[in-house]
Amino acid sequence: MRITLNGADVECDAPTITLLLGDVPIGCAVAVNHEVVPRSVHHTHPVNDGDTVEVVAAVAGG
Amino acid sequence: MRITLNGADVECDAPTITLLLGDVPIGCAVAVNHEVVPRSVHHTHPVNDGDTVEVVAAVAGG
Amino acid sequence: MRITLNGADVECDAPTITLLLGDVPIGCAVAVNHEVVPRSVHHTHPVNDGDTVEVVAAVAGG
Amino acid sequence: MRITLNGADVECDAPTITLLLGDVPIGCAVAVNHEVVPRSVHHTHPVNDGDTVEVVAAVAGG
Amino acid sequence: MSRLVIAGEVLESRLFLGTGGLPRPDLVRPVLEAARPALVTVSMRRASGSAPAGLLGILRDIGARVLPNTAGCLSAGEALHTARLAREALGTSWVKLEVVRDERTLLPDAVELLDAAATLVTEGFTVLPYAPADPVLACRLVDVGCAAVMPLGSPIGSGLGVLDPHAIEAVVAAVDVPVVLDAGIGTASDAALAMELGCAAVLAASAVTRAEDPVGMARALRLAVEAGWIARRSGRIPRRAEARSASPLTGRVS
Amino acid sequence: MSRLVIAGEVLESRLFLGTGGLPRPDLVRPVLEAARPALVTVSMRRASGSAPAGLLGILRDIGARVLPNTAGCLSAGEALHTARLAREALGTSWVKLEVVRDERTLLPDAVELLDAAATLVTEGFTVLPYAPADPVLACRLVDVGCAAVMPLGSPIGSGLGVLDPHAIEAVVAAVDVPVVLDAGIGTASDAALAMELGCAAVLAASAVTRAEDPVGMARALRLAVEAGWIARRSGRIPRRAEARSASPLTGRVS
Amino acid sequence: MSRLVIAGEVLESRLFLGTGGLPRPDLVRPVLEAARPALVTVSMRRASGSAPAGLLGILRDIGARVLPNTAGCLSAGEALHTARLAREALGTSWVKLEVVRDERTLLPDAVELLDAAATLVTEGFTVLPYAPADPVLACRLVDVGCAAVMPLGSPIGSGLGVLDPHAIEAVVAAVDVPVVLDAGIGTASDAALAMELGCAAVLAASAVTRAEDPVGMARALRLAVEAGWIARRSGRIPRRAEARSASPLTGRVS
Amino acid sequence: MSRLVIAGEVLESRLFLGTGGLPRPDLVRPVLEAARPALVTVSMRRASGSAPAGLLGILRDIGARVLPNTAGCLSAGEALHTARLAREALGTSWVKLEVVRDERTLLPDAVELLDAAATLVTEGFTVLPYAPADPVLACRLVDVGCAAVMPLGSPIGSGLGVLDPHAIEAVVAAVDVPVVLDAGIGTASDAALAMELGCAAVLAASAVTRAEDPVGMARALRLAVEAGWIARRSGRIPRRAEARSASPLTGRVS
Repeated sequence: MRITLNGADVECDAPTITLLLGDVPIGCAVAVNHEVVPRSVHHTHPVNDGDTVEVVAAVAGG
Repeated sequence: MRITLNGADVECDAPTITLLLGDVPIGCAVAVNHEVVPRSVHHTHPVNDGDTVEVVAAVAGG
Repeated sequence: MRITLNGADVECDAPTITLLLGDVPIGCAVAVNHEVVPRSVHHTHPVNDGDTVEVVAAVAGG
Repeated sequence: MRITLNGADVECDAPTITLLLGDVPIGCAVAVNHEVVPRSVHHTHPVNDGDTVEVVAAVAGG
Repeated sequence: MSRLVIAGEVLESRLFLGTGGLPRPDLVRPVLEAARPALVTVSMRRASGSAPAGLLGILRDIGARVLPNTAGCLSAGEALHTARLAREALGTSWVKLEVVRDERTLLPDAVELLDAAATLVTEGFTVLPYAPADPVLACRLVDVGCAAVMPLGSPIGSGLGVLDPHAIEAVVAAVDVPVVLDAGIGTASDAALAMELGCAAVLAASAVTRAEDPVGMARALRLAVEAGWIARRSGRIPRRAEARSASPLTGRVS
Repeated sequence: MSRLVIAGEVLESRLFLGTGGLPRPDLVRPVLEAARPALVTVSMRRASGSAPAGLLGILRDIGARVLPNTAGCLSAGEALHTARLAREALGTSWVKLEVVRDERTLLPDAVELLDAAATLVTEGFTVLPYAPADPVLACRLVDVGCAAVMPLGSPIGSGLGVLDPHAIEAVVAAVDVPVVLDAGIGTASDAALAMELGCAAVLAASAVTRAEDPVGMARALRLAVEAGWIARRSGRIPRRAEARSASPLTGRVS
Repeated sequence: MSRLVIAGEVLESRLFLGTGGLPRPDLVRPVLEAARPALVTVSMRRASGSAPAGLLGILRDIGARVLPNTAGCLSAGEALHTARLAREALGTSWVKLEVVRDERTLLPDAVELLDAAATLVTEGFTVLPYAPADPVLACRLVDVGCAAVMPLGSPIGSGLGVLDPHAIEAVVAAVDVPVVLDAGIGTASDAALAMELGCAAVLAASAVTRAEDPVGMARALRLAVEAGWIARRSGRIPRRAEARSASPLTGRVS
Repeated sequence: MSRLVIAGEVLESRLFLGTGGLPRPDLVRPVLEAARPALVTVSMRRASGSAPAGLLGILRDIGARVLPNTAGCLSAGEALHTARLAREALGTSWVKLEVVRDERTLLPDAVELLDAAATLVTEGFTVLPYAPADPVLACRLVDVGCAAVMPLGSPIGSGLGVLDPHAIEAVVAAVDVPVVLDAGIGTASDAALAMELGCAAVLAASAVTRAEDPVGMARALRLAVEAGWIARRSGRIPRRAEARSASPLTGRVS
């Protein structure tokens, strides 16, 4: 299936967020289709064809 | 009947604005119950018991 | 004899500064007739009739 | 003879300022050896060997 | 001076004037004659039954337009009502829109202001809002159809002038409608500065009416507005930390 | 405007102008016509033998007086020599006395200035010294007979305006001769401010000659000087931290 | 210094710091050790897959809280999404709320800001909004539940300091939550001034990270914030136009 | 902080303090302990016969040097006499040289000052003159041998801070001795600013002694001087009219 990962078109077959991204470290968060997905359900939250997945991290800011 | 005219309780029996206020000069305007009443209908616009009538004039401002 | 001491007319008969003023403490200084008199010679420096003697001290300033 | 005219070494044989410079127009002035020479005596004031002659004019300033 | 155009109307002066606060009514005419304002602000107040004072007649005589304000309104609703009364009373759809948070600071309330402006525009008013010196809010006021933006230089009647010239320049840069410096003018140099920052006009009231000599100050502000306007268009020299002589450096007598 | 008097002479304008730095000579006349200055400064420079340019003729035409300066002089001696040459060349005993420490900062040297001023006064000159904005030095310059004092607002040609208004006010308060703001004017509001601080006149040069449109800026400064002068005499409102309405507080529609 | 409390939390310093813009990552730790900020801002950005840099670990070491911002958001919607991601990523419900009109001026958009703030408060966030220096808007932000207000002193990264001290004082007077000066700090005196105006804290980023010596400037700002805070509480002398001697006037030697 | 050296002597602080004007004598010690000044100014006044108050003892305890001033002197002659008395009384050849024109403005008299400074230097004094903020005069004071220059920021006791930062920077650039900001400090940010302009030290008196809490203000000024000094050495960011983000521009969530 194809998803959009951080703005890029990506081919993948991972059925869950954890399988797609591994363990997401502290300081990072994931949203699927513009909804934040809590870390506690990453291992069960499905990834579907056409999904928009964002992974963000805290970086030095102002 | 009793009306409120510019915030004051007033006893009157004028059935229209014109009869209540006379000819309202240029620079003045009248509102009844918080609706502006155009000058052109002052002679027909009724004044009813309990109405709130305001007469305002342009004054030097800032 | 009469001298002027810090602006005031004073009658005195002390022949030297030391006899006039005693030991002048640290932080103070004496001038006679607008000349500074070093502490080391206070005990010998004469006081003459008509002299103008000033005694000044350091005070809190700005 | 040699004179210094406005900072430049110049060979000349004019015996007076007028003969050296002609009629000096309004707005200009002449100094010889750092002394201003009034216009009225330009035709008689001698120019001597070694003199320093300055001619200045009023220009737009600030 | 090239002429100011607001909402398609040509205005013959870049000074707007409020006459509230004059110590004597007979000063109105000479003050207006000295200031020659394009617009003169008025407030709507409860009438004592008699005809309004001769202000409107004087305005007619000197060819100035009346600009009703909504001074004293604390909510969009009050401002709408006042604007509608003013339109009926004065036959003008122009309004200087003021909505303030409280009567002590007289500072504009951005939220109520924007709300009222949007409504008045849909009702056909030409809206000139008294606004914070906030470039983004200015854009929003223009977005809803305001014909000009009137940022404050400093609090009403304070005479503190233009406290943040950078902000006024930013408002001017942000919008493509005329920017009118409103509130805070204290004296002539304040007005000239406002124009140099890019304002299209200046509104003054207390600076004139409460000066010791209102007629003199009216004339001073008229000249200052013109001076600042011309200066802006004349391309001022850049500020430089170092000196630079205007007299020639060469040919000096040694 | 009531007229300025310096050393018993009535001057018809409160703007003095230097024309050094204009990009084209044909701008001199229109600039002077726009500025209408009472005094126009000139510098004395070595002549190339030809007659001086038409500046003096233009001054005669427009009725402005010439005011020679001693720009570029680094000592009292140089300034004395230059002043004497100027008097001979121009038939005026007035001189704008400049003695600077160095050619980079062009800042006045109080010691040499005072020395030169005293000597020139004894020689019958009417001395207008370009001076630090120092009230005490201003008093000393007046003590030795200067006819006016010309404190700098900011460095020559900097366009930084009046950097220390408090100091200019203090100079005005300290002396009983006219105070002329010299140096630093950048634009119209600077000139108006200087007058509001109590100056009797303003001298500008680079602000006009190096503006993009010198004629426009000349006119702007003339208006600004007049505006500031009138404003000063009109008794400006006091500055206050709190707002104060110019619109009536009573009779509001509720 | 007495301690700052925001939303019931005690903060051990009145300096907040952003570390974006540091030339080298190894400067983060010494800068934070020199500044000892109570809060350190971070931005949420797309991750390259690897773990976030050691910033969070350093914050833990030095005992500073992380304060995610919504920098770069152009609408309430974007800001809400970013705030929610930040809460999930960092386990904090505190957010420095930024909604700007455009990326050039980076000026806050009052309307979107107020909208986003209201929503975030209802979702349980502790909202610290970066806002115009507008006292009325500040009241509205507090009305919807913001825990502090963060007016800008001047544009982000400009180093222009506090352009309108009067406005900052007015914001402080208008609200009863802590006011944090955000944006525009250039150097130590700016930070001290902000505190003297009544701010409860100062946020700096570029002033430190883009200084020639970031560690030195971090220390300078820490000291300046403390100096300004103490000065505010010590009751400064009033400003007076006239001089007043600190040395005794009597007993002088004649 | 790297240490200040004047006339070859190392000073352990960049804050100088005058204690005149304190409401109670028992505040002297805690104020000095909070300020930790390198130099403490005293005035010479006619003694009532008793020993001078414990000020000198306190200075000894805290390791601060005494710096006698010539406050109140109206001529070079008076200042010379006062300086000589001070040297005899206190055993120090250092003197803060003040010669003022009048007791109302307390402004320095450049001519008398220069005269007195030259004489005192030849008599072996280390002269620190309180001077106008005039770079040329500063050079002349150094030329005659002054060990530092102490320009005023604003009138003595006015609390107006640094009215002309450009002038102070120019003094710093003009001389190669330490420049000490004297007079006018009102609060912490003023002191920080003075240091950022390049001053080597700041002298305060009324700012501390007449504050509501002199001990608090003493501490605030000490911190502010240190903050300003470090900031100056840390290379502040340039002022820019445009914004510049400290948060990354790339990788934003869309």
